[in-house]
Amino acid sequence: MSRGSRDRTATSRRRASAWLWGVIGILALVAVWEAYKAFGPADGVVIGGLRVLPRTTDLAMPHVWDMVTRMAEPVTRSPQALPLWLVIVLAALTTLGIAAAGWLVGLVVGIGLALGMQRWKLAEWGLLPWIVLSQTVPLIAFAPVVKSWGSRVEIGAFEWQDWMSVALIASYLAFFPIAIGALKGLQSPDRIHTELMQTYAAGYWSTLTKLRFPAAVPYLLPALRLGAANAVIGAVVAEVSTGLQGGIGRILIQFAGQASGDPAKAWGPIFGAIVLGLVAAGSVALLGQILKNYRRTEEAL
Amino acid sequence: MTDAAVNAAEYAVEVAAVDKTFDTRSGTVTALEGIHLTVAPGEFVSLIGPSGCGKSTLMRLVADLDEPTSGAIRVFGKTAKQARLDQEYGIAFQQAGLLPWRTVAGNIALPLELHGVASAARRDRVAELLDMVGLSDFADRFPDQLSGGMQQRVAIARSLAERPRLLLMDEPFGALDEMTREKMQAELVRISGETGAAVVFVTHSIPEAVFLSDRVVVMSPRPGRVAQVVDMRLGADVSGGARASRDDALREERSFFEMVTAVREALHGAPVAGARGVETR
Amino acid sequence: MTDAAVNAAEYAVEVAAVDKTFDTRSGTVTALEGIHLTVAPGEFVSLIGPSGCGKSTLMRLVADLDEPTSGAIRVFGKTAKQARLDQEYGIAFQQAGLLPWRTVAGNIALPLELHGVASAARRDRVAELLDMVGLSDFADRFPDQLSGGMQQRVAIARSLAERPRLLLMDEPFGALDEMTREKMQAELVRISGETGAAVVFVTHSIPEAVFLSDRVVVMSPRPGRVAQVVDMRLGADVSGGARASRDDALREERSFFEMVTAVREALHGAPVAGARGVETR
Amino acid sequence: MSAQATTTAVLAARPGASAVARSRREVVLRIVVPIAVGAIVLGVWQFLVSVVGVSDYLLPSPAAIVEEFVAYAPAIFQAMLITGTNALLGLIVGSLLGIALAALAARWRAIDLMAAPIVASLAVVPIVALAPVLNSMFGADSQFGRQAIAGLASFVPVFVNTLRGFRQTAPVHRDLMKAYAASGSQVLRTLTLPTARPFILTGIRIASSLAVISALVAEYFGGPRGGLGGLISTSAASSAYARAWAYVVASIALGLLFYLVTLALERLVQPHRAPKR
Amino acid sequence: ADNESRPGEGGSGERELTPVKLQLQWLPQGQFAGYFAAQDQGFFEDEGLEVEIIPSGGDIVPQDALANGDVDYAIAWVPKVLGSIEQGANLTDIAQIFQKSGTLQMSWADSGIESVADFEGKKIGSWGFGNEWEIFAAMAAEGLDSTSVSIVTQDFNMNAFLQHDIDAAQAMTYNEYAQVLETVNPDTGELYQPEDFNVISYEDTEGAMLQDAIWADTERLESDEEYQDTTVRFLKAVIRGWVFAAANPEQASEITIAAGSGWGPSHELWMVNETNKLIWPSPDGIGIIDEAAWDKTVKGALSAVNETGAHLITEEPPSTAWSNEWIQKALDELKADEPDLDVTGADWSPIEVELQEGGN
Ligand SMILES: Nc1ncnc2c1ncn2[C@@H]1O[C@H](COP(=O)(O)OP(=O)(O)OP(=O)(O)O)[C@@H](O)[C@H]1O
Ligand SMILES: Nc1ncnc2c1ncn2[C@@H]1O[C@H](COP(=O)(O)OP(=O)(O)OP(=O)(O)O)[C@@H](O)[C@H]1O
Ligand SMILES: Cc1ncc(C[n+]2csc(CCO)c2C)c(N)n1
Ligand SMILES: [Mg+2]
Ligand SMILES: [Mg+2]
Repeated sequence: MSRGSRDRTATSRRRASAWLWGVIGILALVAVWEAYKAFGPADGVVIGGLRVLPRTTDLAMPHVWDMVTRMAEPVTRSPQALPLWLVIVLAALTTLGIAAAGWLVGLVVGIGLALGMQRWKLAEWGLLPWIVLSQTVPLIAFAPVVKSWGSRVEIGAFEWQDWMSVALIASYLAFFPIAIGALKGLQSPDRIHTELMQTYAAGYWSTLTKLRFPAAVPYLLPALRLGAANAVIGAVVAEVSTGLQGGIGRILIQFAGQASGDPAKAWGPIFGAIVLGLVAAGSVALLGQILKNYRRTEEAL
Repeated sequence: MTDAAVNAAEYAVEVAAVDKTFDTRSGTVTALEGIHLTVAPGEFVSLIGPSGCGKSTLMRLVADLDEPTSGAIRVFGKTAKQARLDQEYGIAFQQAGLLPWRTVAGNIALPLELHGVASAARRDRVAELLDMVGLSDFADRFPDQLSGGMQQRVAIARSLAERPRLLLMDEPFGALDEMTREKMQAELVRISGETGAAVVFVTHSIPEAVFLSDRVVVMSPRPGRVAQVVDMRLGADVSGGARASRDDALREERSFFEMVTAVREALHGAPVAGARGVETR
Repeated sequence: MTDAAVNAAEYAVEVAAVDKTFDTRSGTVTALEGIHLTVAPGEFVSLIGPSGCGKSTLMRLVADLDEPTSGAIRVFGKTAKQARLDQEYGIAFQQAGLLPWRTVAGNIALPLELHGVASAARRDRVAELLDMVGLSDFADRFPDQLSGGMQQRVAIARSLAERPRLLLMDEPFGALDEMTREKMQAELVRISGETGAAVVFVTHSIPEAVFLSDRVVVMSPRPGRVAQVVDMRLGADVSGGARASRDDALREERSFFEMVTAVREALHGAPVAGARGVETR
Repeated sequence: MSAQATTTAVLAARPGASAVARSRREVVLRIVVPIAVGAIVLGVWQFLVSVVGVSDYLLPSPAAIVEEFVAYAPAIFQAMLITGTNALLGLIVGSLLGIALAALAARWRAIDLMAAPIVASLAVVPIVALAPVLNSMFGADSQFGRQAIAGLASFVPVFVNTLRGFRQTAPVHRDLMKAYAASGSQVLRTLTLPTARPFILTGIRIASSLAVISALVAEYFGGPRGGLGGLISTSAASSAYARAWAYVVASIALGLLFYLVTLALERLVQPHRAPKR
Repeated sequence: ADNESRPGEGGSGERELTPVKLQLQWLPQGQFAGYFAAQDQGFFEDEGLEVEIIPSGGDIVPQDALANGDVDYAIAWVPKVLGSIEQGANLTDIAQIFQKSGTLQMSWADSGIESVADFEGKKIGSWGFGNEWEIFAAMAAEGLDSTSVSIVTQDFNMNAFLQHDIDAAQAMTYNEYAQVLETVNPDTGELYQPEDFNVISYEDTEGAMLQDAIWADTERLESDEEYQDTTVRFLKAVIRGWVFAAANPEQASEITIAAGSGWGPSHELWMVNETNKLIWPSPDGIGIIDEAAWDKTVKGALSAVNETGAHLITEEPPSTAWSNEWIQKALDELKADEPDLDVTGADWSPIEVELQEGGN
């Protein structure tokens, strides 16, 4: 028991030091930014016609404190305007919801594909190259098509909403790591374990539930985390692409459009998008905590 | 398979004229050739032989994890496949092969769960088995919290879960250090005595084979054949057939060393000459 | 370290009053306590003991891969560190530890390369070593194309590359099957005879220790101490000290079984009683 | 029949066939099956457009795309060259930075911990967010912004994999090096780098397609025209969808090319692959 | 004409509204103030319509959304739609809201770029997305090949221009031009002034092309009587919306902000005011297509070739590409209903808007 508590204090001490160093890392980045801004040439460092270090004007590199204080100020001079940070948080929450839906679709599709490919070698050979290739198609190329086709879907009381197009596009990025990770995971059981199931005369489904899925967890979790980050990226891009209102993608281009007169403002949604991605990936890490008994061999991976 | 089949039911395992070849990139490998072997109910038979002689292959054929190229295998009078479907045997491998995400109890319960044993009955049986292998206090631990010997005991408990009349064990103690191994051997002797199951046991260790078995089947290298079957005549009452009481004292007895020598010589094919073997794979 | 130090140069290894403790998350583990041990030049000493008794730790201290908590270790009269820097020993571990991206020859050449031996000399020495371990035909193979026994022979060749006066071997045959193991033992006997190096050999196998050693050091479980040192008195000429000729016939000799029994009893702490050990970690 | 048995059954096909024939069959299948799948999809697509009559305006047919591809081949290759160069430069510089920083992080835990939040952020930041500010920082008139984005996108997987690779040295190998009294640079050369090599290469392979897609998407957000991304959007904006898809096909080909080249690099740098784990 | 036939006219509230979708070509902003005003002031509802105004994002092409049947009407620039029509879209310009081109090409006062002829060899900014055709058409009129300049894609702000990455940047009078004037000149510490720049207005060049127009589905216009009816009602409400915006720019700007524009009040008001300048006066009535301006647009579109050698269009658009029939009908009906309504902007005059730093 004392061993357990000692373990815990040791881990919490380690965690605290990790956080501390992380903060130091960010502060170091801030320091580098400001130092370069203070001492770097206004037009950046140009070598052989190539600008290898950025310009240091306020337009190109706003002061970090300007970015921070800008967050606290209202978005516009309009009397009803909310503070910038609140606008970003609200937009981020919208996007998070859409990304979550995209992630779920990606999860279902990814696992479905992985199951098929695990079950039939021919399916693996036939599909896997295309799945890999699918990710080289720029999202933006088909975002309008998805929106257009989606708006045609109307089944009974169900009517396709624009946010669903965005979620669907997000799922296009999310499914990929999930399919690959799940396939690897489902194929991961050692021969000794598959043969054990065979000696128990266990069928496909019991082998799946008792062996393959549990064994896949250590592969699946990082895949799901990547999938979550991808879902957020996909949702943001799709928002920009299809012009969906309310999300972070929308304010991202809106504020980018105002960056000439208000350079610090444009950074707000960038930080919002990063925090959003981290939150999404972090939530999956939480899932990993729940499944920790399935990750007992993870060190070995 | 003419009149042998008539009496097949008498045997726990009957291997008749079995050949097994594998197709590999570099040609066909004959792993087993003309194997004849019977194991009586309750009998403890060890397979010993150099690496690659086909011990595991033979065991896998009996377990219906693979099919013979020719010849027939019957387990309690049934085909190997039927025996597998009927769960006539329990099996344990060199690695314990526990599922790392299941507790000790969960691992032992696995076959029971798969075969729909009700949860109360399952709990009782698991408790019984845990007691048998002396791990009652470890029911809720996970495999990675156990030593190698303990893991192997869990695997053995698991193989016994459904009270099989036949136990197949492929080098189950291969990964253990010698002291733990001796302890495990003693336990296996006790357990197999208690359950009365026939055991087919693959090992590389001559003392282990001698200590455990009623008969030791010595196999020759590729193509694997049965080179010799050595009956163990051990202990105080050296009366052929019946198993002598096997305890640690036996290991220091003269008859033990004699049997070790007998198996050694069978293995080397002749009274041993000085060897400088250049191994070829 | 008073007058022992004066004569230290006489010994290949001298371990004086060594303790070793590890700080772990769950507190301090005493791995070794009050170890005294000397190994004469050319002597073959085996360390045997239950798992976790500190054999590997002791070996690592001698190799200066770790430092004693207290006490002193001298190798050919130098500090362990100096001896390491001077490459006074060769070392082999339980896993062969070959670099998978180097050929057999490349692996054997590694220490020579690191120590700046010219490439021609290196080639000659590697050829010599390959011949010694019987792998001349395999010089250009990669480790994964070799059997476990062959890999281990490569590791041994590597440990001999710089003609060390001391060989440290931590269960080098642990992963091999018994027949290969016996072959490797015979080779090690030959090689160590040819090179005249002192050997410190860790093993779990009593017959292995008996077959190979001049002396067997039996260690007790945690905290690791030297429980007993058994002199091997083997073979036709049972004259203490000098190493008897060790060939395969020895394994069937009476004196061999006696020594096995002696080590067994030293290991179990007493003449063996029937055991039903419930293992606790 | 259990799953395992089915899988092996598919693999084993006819039990009589020799292993040589079987493995040759496998190689052939691995090439033929994906091509067949692609052909079927294209066939259905063409069928939908030309027979069922989904309007060509909505969904250009494969034939129309090929036609445009041929008609605009010189412009397409020019665009591939521009985007490909950006992706390549980004990939090279991003990979080198990733390897270098990973080496530092492997050596000093503090650097690892300090880099952690920054790398995690880079891994989740959408390109659309960074492109405009990078264009402002580095100038919209040069390709540098796109190269920087391709570099950032490549950096993350290379860094993560390399760091993992640097941590893979087996204890037995480290002990061996210590026993040989090997110097730091000797250990790096003979042990750490070779151990990390497959991991580094995996990182680069993942990065290769990311670099292409990032360089391409970055073109949507300003900078010199002429790359694939800009032309896809321009074509789509004038409803020339067949032409837009011709550029998309080119971008897929470019991604594939990068992937295959890195794969070949792996074979080249690592002719002998130890079996995994 | 027969308003009485419409169910529930008189605002009883329980009538069936006809659903209509309108696709904009960009985010909500003052450029579209008239539509938002019509929505806010209930003009659509008065006409028995329930209009959903759909903003666009980077890659949504309004005319494609219309051609695909996703929406009922779309706002888009004429040259872009001409391209789509040649690709197979079947669309009709039913109201030319903007009478003038609002595109500028701005350069620094000391750059020496004072006309399109000076573009040669320069880095010319454009947003792409079809906004580049005016440049190419103007250049073609000056005998300049599109490859004689290097085209740089502008993103959503004017930083590239302000940092001299491009020599002449594309700017809309109502948006980007203001953005520049909302930026602090680091040399003076004050906002940039109009004198700091040379401004070329495409309206003054041969490249001028018609911009925001309302587009409808040609086939439905021909065959679907309900759609015809809806079209007229829709146009009437739109006209009233723009008339409202002309008379009440402050209010229109507030309505637009409420509709989701992210701009600050000063910028929004500027945008409404400048948009009004592009619409009014409309001597024939708002939305009437001036055939001369149309022909000029077509001529420019035919002459424009981009740097890959692609043409915007290669042949004259079909006669169905535009029609004054519907807007005329709407104007006539309005005249009958509300004789006082100023649909020509005869009395309209712009206001003075003071820009604030940052556009907020
Ligand atoms: N699936 C297979 N494909 C091809 N060859 C195989 C296969 N399984 C076994 N073999 C070959 O058959 C022979 C017998 O193998 P087997 O594993 O039965 O030997 P073993 O006696 O168990 O050896 P060990 O003591 O090393 O476990 C070997 O030569 C082996 O290479
Ligand atoms: N680095 C370490 N940190 C903490 N404890 C250690 C460390 N190395 C060894 N120990 C502990 O010291 C004791 C001796 O370990 P050692 O590996 O020397 O045993 P061994 O005799 O070699 O065992 P085996 O036969 O299993 O190899 C063990 O209890 C082990 O847990
Ligand atoms: C993706 C994208 N498309 C178009 C434009 C430029 N643009 C053309 S019309 C219009 C509305 C007036 O501001 C604007 C902004 C852009 N900047 N970004
Ligand atoms: Mg085997
Ligand atoms: Mg050890």
